[in-house]
Amino acid sequence: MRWQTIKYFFREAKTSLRRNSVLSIATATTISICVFILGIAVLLYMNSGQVIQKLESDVEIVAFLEDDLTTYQTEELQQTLKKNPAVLSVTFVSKDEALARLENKMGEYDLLESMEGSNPLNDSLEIKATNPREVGELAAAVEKMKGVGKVRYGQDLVQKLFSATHWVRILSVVIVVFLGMAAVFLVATTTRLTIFSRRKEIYIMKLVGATNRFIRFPFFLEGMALSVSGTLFALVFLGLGYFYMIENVQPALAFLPMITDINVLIKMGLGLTLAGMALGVIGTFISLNKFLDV
Amino acid sequence: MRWQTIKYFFREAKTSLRRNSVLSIATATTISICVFILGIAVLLYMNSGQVIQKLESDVEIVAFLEDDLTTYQTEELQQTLKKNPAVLSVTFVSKDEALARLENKMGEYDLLESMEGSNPLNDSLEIKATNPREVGELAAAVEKMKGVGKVRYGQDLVQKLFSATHWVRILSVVIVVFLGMAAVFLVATTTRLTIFSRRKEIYIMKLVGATNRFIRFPFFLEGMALSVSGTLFALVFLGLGYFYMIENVQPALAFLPMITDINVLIKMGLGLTLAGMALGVIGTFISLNKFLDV
Amino acid sequence: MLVQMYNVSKSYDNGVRALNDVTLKIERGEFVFLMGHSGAGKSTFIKLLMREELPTRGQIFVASRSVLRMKKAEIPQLRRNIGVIFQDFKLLENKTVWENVAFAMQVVGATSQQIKARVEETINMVGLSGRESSFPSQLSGGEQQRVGIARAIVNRPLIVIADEPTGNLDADTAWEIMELMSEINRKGTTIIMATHAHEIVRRMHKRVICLDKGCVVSDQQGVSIA
Amino acid sequence: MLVQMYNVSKSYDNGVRALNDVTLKIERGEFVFLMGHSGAGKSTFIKLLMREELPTRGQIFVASRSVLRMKKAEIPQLRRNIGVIFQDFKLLENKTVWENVAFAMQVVGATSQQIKARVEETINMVGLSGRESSFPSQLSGGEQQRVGIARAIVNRPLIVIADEPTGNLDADTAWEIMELMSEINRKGTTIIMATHAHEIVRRMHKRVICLDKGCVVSDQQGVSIA
Ligand SMILES: Nc1ncnc2c1ncn2[C@@H]1O[C@H](COP(=O)(O)OP(=O)(O)OP(=O)(O)O)[C@@H](O)[C@H]1O
Ligand SMILES: Nc1ncnc2c1ncn2[C@@H]1O[C@H](COP(=O)(O)OP(=O)(O)OP(=O)(O)O)[C@@H](O)[C@H]1O
Ligand SMILES: [Mg+2]
Ligand SMILES: [Mg+2]
Repeated sequence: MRWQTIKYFFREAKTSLRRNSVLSIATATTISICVFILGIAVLLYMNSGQVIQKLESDVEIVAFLEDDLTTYQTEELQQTLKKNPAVLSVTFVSKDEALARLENKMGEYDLLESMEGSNPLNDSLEIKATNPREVGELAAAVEKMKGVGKVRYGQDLVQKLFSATHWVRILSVVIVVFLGMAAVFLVATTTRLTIFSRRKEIYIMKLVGATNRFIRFPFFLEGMALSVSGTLFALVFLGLGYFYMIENVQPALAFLPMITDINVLIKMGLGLTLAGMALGVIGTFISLNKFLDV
Repeated sequence: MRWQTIKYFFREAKTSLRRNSVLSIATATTISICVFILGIAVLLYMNSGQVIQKLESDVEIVAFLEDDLTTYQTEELQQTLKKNPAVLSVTFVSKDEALARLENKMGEYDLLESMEGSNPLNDSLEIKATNPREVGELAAAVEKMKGVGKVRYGQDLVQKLFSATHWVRILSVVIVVFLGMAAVFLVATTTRLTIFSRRKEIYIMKLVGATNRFIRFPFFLEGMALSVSGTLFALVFLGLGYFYMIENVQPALAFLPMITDINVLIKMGLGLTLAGMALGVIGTFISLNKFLDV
Repeated sequence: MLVQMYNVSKSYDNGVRALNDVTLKIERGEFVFLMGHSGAGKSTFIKLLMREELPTRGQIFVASRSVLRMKKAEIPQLRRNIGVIFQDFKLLENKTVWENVAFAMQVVGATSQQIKARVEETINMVGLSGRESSFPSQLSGGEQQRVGIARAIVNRPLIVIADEPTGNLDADTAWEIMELMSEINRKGTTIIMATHAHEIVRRMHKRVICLDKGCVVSDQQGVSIA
Repeated sequence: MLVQMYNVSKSYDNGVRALNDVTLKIERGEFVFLMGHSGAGKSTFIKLLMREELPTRGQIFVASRSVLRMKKAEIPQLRRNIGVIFQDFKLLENKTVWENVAFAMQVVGATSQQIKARVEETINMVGLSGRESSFPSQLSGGEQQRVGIARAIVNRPLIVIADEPTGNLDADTAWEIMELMSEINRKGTTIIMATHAHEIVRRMHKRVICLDKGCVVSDQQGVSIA
């Protein structure tokens, strides 16, 4: 293509954007809103994923140790566990510590005394699984180890938690997918309408001898410009809203970790930008082809 | 208005819907998608509200009773509490029961034995507040009552829970409002585009002597028909999806109650239908007025 | 006095002065030709009469009502009294020939029977019977023009304003249309017709108003202009 | 031989038979008038030549290339060789006069200097200098028609096809345009012109093809038709 022609395409796209302002604004608005909705969906999806992961990773196995274990044996047991790739971490809780916790919980500060000095509790190990979903198997394995007595991991609660997180995960994927499809449809509808209302223009251009490429290129540039500006507009609002939340909400909810890693967020922004641009440009192209066959 | 004219309006709207099929499909699609998105938002909002409420209502105060309370005094205490409007329910937990629970939790089945037959625990009352957010005040009040020893209500956890639910509530309202606004903008954009591409038609009608009302009425009927069909389409999908979830997901998540009250759901559907119709018709009208001034 | 114009000037937004201090009167029942070079202001004159445009200066009365001071709600009534044949036809693209003509009658609230009878008759008069269900895009230039003519006269309005109504018609068809106009005129309708067809103007022997650069340069009865 | 048509018929979707077994040849450099009643098939003839429509039957060759068997990618090239003045002008509403005329040159990839010089010259030739930055909606009917004329001739195409190019022009301007056409024709461009203007046809003394209901009813050199 000649430099001359390329210059013409850019000039053409620029004036067309201005003169078809109703159409331009409509397209940019729609893309903007769609990217915004998608952005909210993706943010919700990723943050709920993070929260779920946090909740799941809090699940732990308590292995009560047998009464007669030596310090050396206890240490050895811990080392063995730590070497197991299914184990994320092991923490030793002495029976005194356990009693203190119990006292606090029971609202009694003289439990030991009332038991006449003998602590009936056992030492225990708190074990986190590398993959919280396999906590059941890990618990069974731990129970079989020498020196380990009873093993508890709140089976009921953990099962509830996992079936909840399982469905929340599925639901959030479904919603993101649905909103993604909605965005595609909405942008397709708008671009179809804008091209539709310019169909006579396209027809005349064809009659005057313009090639498809000659007609398409300025439309492509227009679609590009509108997508980029619409997307950036949405991202600015999304970003402001999200950082507001990180500033003001996150401190109150420190235990529910929001995604604050700037790299992840930038990647997400880039993804949305690409999605927005693809939406606008592909929508324009598909709609355009319908009217080029003259 | 004469019967003749009204008949004409309906016929006119019908043929116009058919002949402007590109525009009709675009409007119906957009309204449909917007109502769908709104529907998802409202369902999420309402269900998360219900889940939050359930979580909050699980919060309870444990009031440990003093050792020397007679059965009669205990009974009296319970009655007093039950009369308090701030109290939703009161459950008595004997110290034997408490020990059994503890044994289970500790993975020890001979705790009582190891304590040489004397149960060091106390009887307790589990109290639920009518308004879980006032659990703190209620706990303080209960603590002051005669016969009550220590009072526990998991202050830390409850505070975390409440700050989480507080923000989730705000966030869900914000999202519903945002999506509502997005829907308004999207439908407005589409109706503006459809009317825009029919502006010459409107102009000619005005030049031939048509009154604004005469032009508006068929547009109004068209907007109505498209809104209703778009909305119903969305509601059918929304309904199918939601009932699928009630059937298949709810059983696995019985502890997270979904809204299944058919009356609530019908009301929601009606609300969405009205919203969809309002969107379409108002959008059409506003866009129309712009081009009627000839 | 059906049409009165006093010192009417019209400048468009871009500064083009389309009409310049035009004063004239047209009686009820007259047949007036409007002539002038391309861009002389003929179409602008017509647009002012039907309030498609407002004059920059001057006063216009149609049927003794001021077109300028008219309330918005009265405009449709004005336009129903005027049947206009537009230079660019201005047909409704999404309506068939029949519907285009019928629309003008629906607007004034005619009954179905009236509409049926009169639309058929009028389509016949302009020689388009058989093409009732065609859309404008399926018609030849001359056929579209005749649809415009049918729409303008179907209501038997007080005034018929025709902007170049024979520009796309062959000589024979043009003459048929002129005869139609004459007949309508004989029945009492005032006719104002912008045209370039010297031949027609010469043979009709009616009043001719000549515009040049927005000014009335001659206004004579039954002349044959150069 | 520039244009060859062999037994060309065209029926539209709705069954209207616009052209019926037309066979004719037009030499390079000819000036041909196309006449006939409204709806005779003149515009259809033109649409077939530029492949806006495809014939139902028959073969068409333009510059020895079959219009029917042409690949899609070759159509733009065909159209660039033909400058068409459309009956309904077909101007780009969103482009100014200058841009409308320039567009035809941008399409063929002319340089900015070429475009600048030629567009100005051509706009001058049709008498629209000073209106370069107006949009079509700001022009009178005749002015729009002249923009269409300028666009058709600006590329100096092999053939100029004019569909009723003087329908909206006054006699003087029409003659100026006819002189312009003659001059272009003298320089070698083939001209095919559909028209209703008997006066012009009579005085130009060129080949006249008469269509009636889609059939060629006469094809004579320099006749003055009734
Ligand atoms: N909307 C507009 N904006 C700006 N200028 C206009 C507009 N409409 C018409 N003009 C200009 O006003 C002048 C008169 O236009 P008008 O349409 O009245 O001419 P006309 O006599 O009808 O010409 P024709 O015979 O070519 O139709 C022309 O120079 C035209 O360019
Ligand atoms: N797209 C179409 N669909 C159906 N019929 C059509 C179409 N275009 C033209 N016709 C019909 O074909 C016939 C020839 O039309 P054409 O436009 O060729 O006539 P014309 O000679 O140009 O007439 P005019 O002088 O009125 O412009 C007419 O009867 C017309 O109604
Ligand atoms: Mg005019
Ligand atoms: Mg024609």
